[in-house]
Amino acid sequence: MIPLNHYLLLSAFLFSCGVLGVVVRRNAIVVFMSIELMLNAVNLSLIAFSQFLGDATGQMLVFFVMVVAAAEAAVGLAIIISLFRNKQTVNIDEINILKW
Amino acid sequence: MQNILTYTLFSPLVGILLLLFINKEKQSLIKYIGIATSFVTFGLSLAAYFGFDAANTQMQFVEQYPWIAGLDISYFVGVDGFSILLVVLTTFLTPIALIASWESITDRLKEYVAFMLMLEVGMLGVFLAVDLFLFYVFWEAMLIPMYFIIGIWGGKDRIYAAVKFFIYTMAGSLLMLIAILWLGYYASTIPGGYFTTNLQKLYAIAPGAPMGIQTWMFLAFTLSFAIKVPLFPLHTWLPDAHVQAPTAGSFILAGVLLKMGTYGLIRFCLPLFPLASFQFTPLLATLSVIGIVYGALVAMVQTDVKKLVAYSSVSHLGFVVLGIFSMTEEGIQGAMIQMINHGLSTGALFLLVGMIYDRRHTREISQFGGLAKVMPVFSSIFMIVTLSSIGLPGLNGFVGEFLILLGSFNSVFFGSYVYAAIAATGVIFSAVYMLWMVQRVFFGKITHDENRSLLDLTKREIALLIPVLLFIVWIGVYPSTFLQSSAASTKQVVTQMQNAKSGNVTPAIPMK
Amino acid sequence: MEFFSPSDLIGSSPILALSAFSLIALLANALVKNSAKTVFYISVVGILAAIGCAMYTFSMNATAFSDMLLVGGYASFFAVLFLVVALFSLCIAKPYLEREQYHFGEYYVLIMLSTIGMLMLGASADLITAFLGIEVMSVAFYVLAGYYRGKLSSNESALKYFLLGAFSTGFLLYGIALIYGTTGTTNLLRIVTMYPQAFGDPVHIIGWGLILIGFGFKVAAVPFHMWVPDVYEGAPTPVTAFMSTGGKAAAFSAFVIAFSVPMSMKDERLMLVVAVLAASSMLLGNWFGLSQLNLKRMLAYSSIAHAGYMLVGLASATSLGQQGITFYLVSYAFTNLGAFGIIAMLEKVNGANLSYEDYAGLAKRRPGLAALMAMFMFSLTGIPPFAGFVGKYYLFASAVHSNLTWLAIFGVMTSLFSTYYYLRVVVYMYFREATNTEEIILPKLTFATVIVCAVGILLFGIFPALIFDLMKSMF
Amino acid sequence: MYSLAPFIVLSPLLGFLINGFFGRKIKNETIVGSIGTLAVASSFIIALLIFIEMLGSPAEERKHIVTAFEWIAAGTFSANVAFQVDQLSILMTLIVTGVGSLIHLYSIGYMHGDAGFWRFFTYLNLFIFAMLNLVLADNYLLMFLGWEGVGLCSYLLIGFWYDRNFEKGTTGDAAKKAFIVNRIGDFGFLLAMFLIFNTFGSLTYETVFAQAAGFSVGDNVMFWITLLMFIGATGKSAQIPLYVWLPDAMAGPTPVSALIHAATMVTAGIYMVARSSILYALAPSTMEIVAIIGLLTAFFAGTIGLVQNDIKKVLAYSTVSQLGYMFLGVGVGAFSAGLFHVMTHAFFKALLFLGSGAVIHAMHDEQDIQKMGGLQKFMPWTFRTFAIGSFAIAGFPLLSGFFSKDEILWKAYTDGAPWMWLIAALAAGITAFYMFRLVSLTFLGKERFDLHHVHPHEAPQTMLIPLLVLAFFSIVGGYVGIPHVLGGHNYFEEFLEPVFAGANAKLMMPMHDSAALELGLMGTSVAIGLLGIYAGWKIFTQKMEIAENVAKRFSGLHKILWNKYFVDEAYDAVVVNPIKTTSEKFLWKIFDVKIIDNTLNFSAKFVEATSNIFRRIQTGVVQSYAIVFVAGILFVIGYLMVW
Amino acid sequence: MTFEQGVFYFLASVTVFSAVMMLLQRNPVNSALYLILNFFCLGGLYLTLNAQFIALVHILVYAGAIMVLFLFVIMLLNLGDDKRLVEHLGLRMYLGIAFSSGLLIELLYIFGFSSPMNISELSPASVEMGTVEYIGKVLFTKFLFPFEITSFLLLAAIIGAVLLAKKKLVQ
Repeated sequence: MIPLNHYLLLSAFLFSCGVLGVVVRRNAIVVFMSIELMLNAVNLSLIAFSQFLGDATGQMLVFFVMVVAAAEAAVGLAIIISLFRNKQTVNIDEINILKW
Repeated sequence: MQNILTYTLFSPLVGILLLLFINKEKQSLIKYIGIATSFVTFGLSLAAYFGFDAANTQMQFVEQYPWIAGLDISYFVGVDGFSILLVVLTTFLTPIALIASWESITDRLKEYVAFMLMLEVGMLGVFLAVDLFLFYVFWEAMLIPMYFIIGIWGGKDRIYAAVKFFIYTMAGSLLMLIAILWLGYYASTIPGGYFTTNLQKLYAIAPGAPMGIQTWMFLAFTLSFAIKVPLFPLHTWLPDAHVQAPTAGSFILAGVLLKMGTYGLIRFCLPLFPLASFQFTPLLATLSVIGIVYGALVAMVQTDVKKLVAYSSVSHLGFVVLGIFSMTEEGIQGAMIQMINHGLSTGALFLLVGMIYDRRHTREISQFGGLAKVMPVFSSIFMIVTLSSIGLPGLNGFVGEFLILLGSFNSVFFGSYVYAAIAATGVIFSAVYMLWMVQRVFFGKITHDENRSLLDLTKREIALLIPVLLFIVWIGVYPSTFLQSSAASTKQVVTQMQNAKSGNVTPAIPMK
Repeated sequence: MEFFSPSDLIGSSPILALSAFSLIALLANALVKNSAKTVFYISVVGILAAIGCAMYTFSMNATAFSDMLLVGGYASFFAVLFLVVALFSLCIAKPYLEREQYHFGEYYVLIMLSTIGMLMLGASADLITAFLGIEVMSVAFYVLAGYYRGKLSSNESALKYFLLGAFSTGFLLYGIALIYGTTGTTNLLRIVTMYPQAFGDPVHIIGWGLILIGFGFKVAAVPFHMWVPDVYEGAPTPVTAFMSTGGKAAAFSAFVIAFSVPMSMKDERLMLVVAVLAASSMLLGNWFGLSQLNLKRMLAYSSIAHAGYMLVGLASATSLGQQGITFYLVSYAFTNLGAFGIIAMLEKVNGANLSYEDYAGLAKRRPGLAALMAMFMFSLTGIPPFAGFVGKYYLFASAVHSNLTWLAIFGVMTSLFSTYYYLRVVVYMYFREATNTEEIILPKLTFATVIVCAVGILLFGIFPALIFDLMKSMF
Repeated sequence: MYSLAPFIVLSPLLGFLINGFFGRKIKNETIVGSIGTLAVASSFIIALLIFIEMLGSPAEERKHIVTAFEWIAAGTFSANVAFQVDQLSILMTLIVTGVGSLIHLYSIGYMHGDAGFWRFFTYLNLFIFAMLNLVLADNYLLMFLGWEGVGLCSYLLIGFWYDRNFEKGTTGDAAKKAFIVNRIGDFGFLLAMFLIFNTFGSLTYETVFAQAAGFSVGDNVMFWITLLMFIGATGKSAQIPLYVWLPDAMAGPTPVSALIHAATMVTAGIYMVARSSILYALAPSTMEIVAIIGLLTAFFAGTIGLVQNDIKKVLAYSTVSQLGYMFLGVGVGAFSAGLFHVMTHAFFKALLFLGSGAVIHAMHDEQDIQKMGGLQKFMPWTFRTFAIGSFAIAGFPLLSGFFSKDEILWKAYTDGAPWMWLIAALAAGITAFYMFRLVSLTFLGKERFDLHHVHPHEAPQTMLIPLLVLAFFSIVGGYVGIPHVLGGHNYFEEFLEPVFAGANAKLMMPMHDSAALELGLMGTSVAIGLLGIYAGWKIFTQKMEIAENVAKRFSGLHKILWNKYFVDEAYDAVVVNPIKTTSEKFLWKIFDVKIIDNTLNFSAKFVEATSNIFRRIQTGVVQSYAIVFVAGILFVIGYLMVW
Repeated sequence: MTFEQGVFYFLASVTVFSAVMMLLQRNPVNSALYLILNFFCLGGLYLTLNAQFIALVHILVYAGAIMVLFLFVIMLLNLGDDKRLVEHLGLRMYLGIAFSSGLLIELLYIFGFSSPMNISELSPASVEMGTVEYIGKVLFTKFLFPFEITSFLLLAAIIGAVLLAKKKLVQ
């Protein structure tokens, strides 16, 4: 048997990887991918919880998270495209006209 | 008579509403409406005054309507011996202020009149409220019109002065807000208690609070009031505000606004937190004594007449605070009468300075000299008001100062003659700075040619000053008219304080 | 097996009504020529219909769709608030967009969709509903922030909002997962019963902490506030107006419901964290607001500070605090909508006319407008008789009640900073001479909306019982 | 008749109001002057009637209190506007209104043609009103009203010619100085009142004195009360250290100097001490201080008078000196002697001042006696009356000054100490010397002015009549107090005896029955006086060079005297300037502006500046936002974890 | 080590590896490919938890749709080997690494010492719960409302995507 903790630890690790990616990567798309990784890490936890508890709510939530991820992907990529059109870059360091 | 206070309080709003429908070009109509409104308010307040039973220490003409039921906040107004005179003073000075601005304010007149009337509502509300929340609402709301009056119609550095005035006052009152909340909360911690801001309920509860709580709440309230008074060393907003404000603004500021601080001390600090009051009496007495001397000394070396008068306010108000914290009947009665006096005398001084400023567009003492020759009436009136301000017996200032000094000399709470003795030197200094100024402005030869053609006071200006002079003499010769209004209330507070001193604190009583 | 019952439909009728109208609007947008105006009117009607539904359900006290939604009381109250805010923001937006030549029907549809998300937030009895509500609202907001496609600042604003928003969603979701894992449910009504059992579990409390972070981001609490100034500045002004009022109110409404669970248990651990967030929000918001030169950005910092005030109410964990937050949200919504409405009216193409200097002498050029703006500034400062004061009073009262006096003192002291920058607007409008003498043309619709807002803050300031009486059945 | 007492006070007030409100409209000087004069004269008449009635009643029925209304009442404190008519107050009233009427009459002539004619009479009437309040009050508070009131009028009248220069400054400077120095004294009076109220619970004479009888001699409280009161007295009556205002007060019109600065106001201090005699009797230490201060003042002011050249200044210093005598008298417990001198001094000093006024008038406002001389020819009546006054003040036997001064000298010897007598007698000699220096330089010898430009003339009738009346009283005024040793009866002392009975009971004077000693001392002092007269006359009419030689030889001393011991300068350097400088340079410009205001402004600026710096952590790069975000998470989770 | 454990640890290590590699790749295309690998492994892990339906949907949606979209956009914007995207090891990087590891340590600490609700085994119900039938039933009863609302989420996303990415807007 694989204990619940192992899933949770794995999920925590993936989540942290995602956070690290968001914080250090300069490419907006990769940042976005890191966020997807975070969401998936949570999904793993949710499903683990759900199956260990024997309650379907967790799986339902995962289902909705996927929808959200899809929606965000569409919107996020659209935003990146529209930005790219005006600025010809997706480097986050250069996207800083709004500050202070 | 049932709702007389509400009518008094909100009657200026009617004027404001009327003004909304007037074209801003119709200047004289706007003036008449403003003045008429303020006279109506004055009349209504007089009705309250004459219906007031001075022997009764209870709040009179009370009206109470629930406002925010959840926190036991109500629209609760009433007058007692401490407030009735200040209410009448407010309504008395407002029309004068409006008339005084007859010619000097032409720009944005409609807004000006509206702000003055708004200010009147705020001031009256402060004196009439018997609910801490209501009090605070008016206390803060009144800042807005004054802020605009200084900021729009003020002098060169008006913005600095207006912002300083606003933020200074805010700083103090925000802490008071916390104290009000604490007090309400404290009421909810006693058996059967609940959150309340009803002053009458709190009078029964707060004195029973433990020392630690009283101390903090007292400090918060007192800080707020001390800024308003203004007590040394929190006074630096005052000279700026006074100098920059337009004449009527300074007039009202000195006449009424500063009284709100001292009124607050009597109304809230003493009866709510007697134990803390005892503890801090030496501190406050010291500060007020320093204020008396300090204000006078700094006034002495001013070169701007208005600034001089402003610093003299610091000195005079120091007397009032000293009187209040002497916690003797003489002292508090003196403080009450001194509040009125200061309102009349200093107010009149500001009016007079304004009149000369209108003619000469300067207030520098060095720009004048020998005015007695060209403006005899002005000079005579100025002289009388000056004498009132320096406390010449027979005029109003003396009655207040004397009673205050007498009270503080005999105060068991001070435990020392030193306070009164040093404060009494203020009597000397006030003569020094006022007479020196009078001498340089009115006596001597005319040194500036611009001054040769100055016109003496107009009939309107004289008419404006006559009522003030009348009261200056009246209070000086027969102060009983005014002393008796506050006598019973004073006695009650003093007795209460003495009981508290002897450890006879009213226990917190459960609320109904 | 029953999918749903009629009472579920009635209970969720505001959401349903708005959904239906948003679909109609979408269709109209596709089918009708010169559709934007039509879509506007359809949206208005839809919002009004939804308001009607919300009022109708106000007296109910139930849940709908297997305890997913709250019905009546709290939910209806907030529904009306969100809808009113949406309506006002539409009224502000229409003339603005017409002037900017960016008038598309999609705008209104997106506003309606985000409002659907808000309605869900205000009615969420389940963390899933709250999560989805946030997402619906946010996705629409991401798009709206980037609505000026051709403008770099708008793009940037959208990207920042989107990236950080999605980032925070991750944490919120993680929190929900942990709560779920330790209680076996996501339904708030059931979590309450499980709470004592899960109390000692560090995973559980961390779950709440992560939810706190997720909501903290949405309400713009320090240190999760960094997006706010940039996004508010970059987004089109009517969108900013809507985000800062509706968005914040919606996030708070769900925040309050969610946190009523640990707070009803007086969980001091969370109370303290919230208090620290509140304190830092008040400090930073007011402190940094001091040196802003752009009015929109200044209001963004002010928005952070106000989030701090409202968190004070949350930290107090009393019903007084909840009432305070609710009232504050109402007053803040009216005040900010009014202020942004004025900014929107005076703004010029390419984000010009947004600095203090541009407001110099406004009182002479447009006395009415200046007076309204001054009212909003005083209300934000918290000066009676405007509504902002009563809200603050309640919030700080709740803090004092919960032994958080230090927080209340901290709050009032930092609000002193804010006095300075709110007053600066007044100073420029009233005490300075105009540098610009161009004639100002005011769109009637926006102006009327601003007046209604002003009347609102005055009315609620003088008669707060109007709101508080409604709350009796809510808390 | 006693019930008419309020009218004594009211009448001048009425005059004040009429002239004050309508004086300017009434162009006619005669009417204005008459109103003013009549207002005071009618007071005099009422007072006289009361006095006559009083003489006709037994001693114990001579005190009456007439209450008008309650003035100030708060708590346990209460003070009425009430008038106490008794021997002491009626005496003072008579002097005030009597001399006052004469001076009013004189002023009609003297002020003729002045633009401020009506104003002058208004002020004079107000002065009389205040002075009457002072002397007739039945409590200290009302006395204080009069006390400050006379100070005010003094201020107004000294500064009457507000646009003229006076010495180094203006008349305004002199006026202000007078008021402020008076206020310093008033400060003492105020504190004394507080202490009295604190001790006795009242400020009413009757209550206070009745209770005071129960105190024992040497009581500490009494010392302080009386000392503080005496500070008040030094201010009003121009004693060391507060005498500095009186010489400057000569900036006012001469009748003012006569009325206020010679006859009435300056005696208020004596009156107060006499009124409070019982309190003083309980405080022997204060009495001693009073006597010594009086003595010193008498001597030093006299020495300054030696070298002055301004006719009014000489008289002024002589006034200070004479007031010193009076304090010496009351200080040694001879209250009635002090008051006796008050009365006689009022006559001859008023006479002298009015006479000098006539001279100044005649010389077209020239006051320097070095530029006069030989006026005897031009204004014989003035000269005669002036000479009478001078003889009287010099203590020439059988003139009024002789009796009163000798009474004081004798009491100083017996109740004080022999050395006191010696100094006082010496001072009397100095007085005689400088008075006759004055007479000689003014009226005798050669004219030292340009006869072509100045045409001295005799004063008009309205001015002469008062001179004559006063001259008459200067001669006979002393006969009411002829001492027993000269076979007299001293009616004066007897009349006042009941007032001082309480004090005398406490004082318990040793009895001296040595008539020989009294006569011997009297003879000595008369001799000193006569020597002074002779020297003054001889040197300054015939041997001018002696004076010059002495001045040259003792040039240092002369300089000190000429500059009045540099007291004014010392006050300026030690008190006035430091206060002014501290106030301006430190309190205002540094403490107020720099410390308080700058602290506040700096905090505001600091917050704004730091805001401006730290807001830059908002770098605009979204990842830095995320980092802050994560830092927040670390805090939240970390905190919740370690709880 | 049982088979189950073997599978789990294998998948877990590949997941960890692919996640780390995704972070380390300079080229976004490579990152995307590692992420797809990661998602496949996650799908496998779901299977070990008896969540067959979710595992399938996961792969379909994420690997099949979302990541393709990502790749598509990367290609569209031609971001392949952009030199400008060279990562710098600045302060931000250090802070980022420090904070993220801090977060990781905190999370590991919590999960390492806590076992939520004291569950040690998969619930027996888990087998049935993984089926389409079960999920469908729950989704259309208890979770009907959120399910329906997701349509609005998608609608908003579609409108947004069109609004933002369309070449030209017609008024």
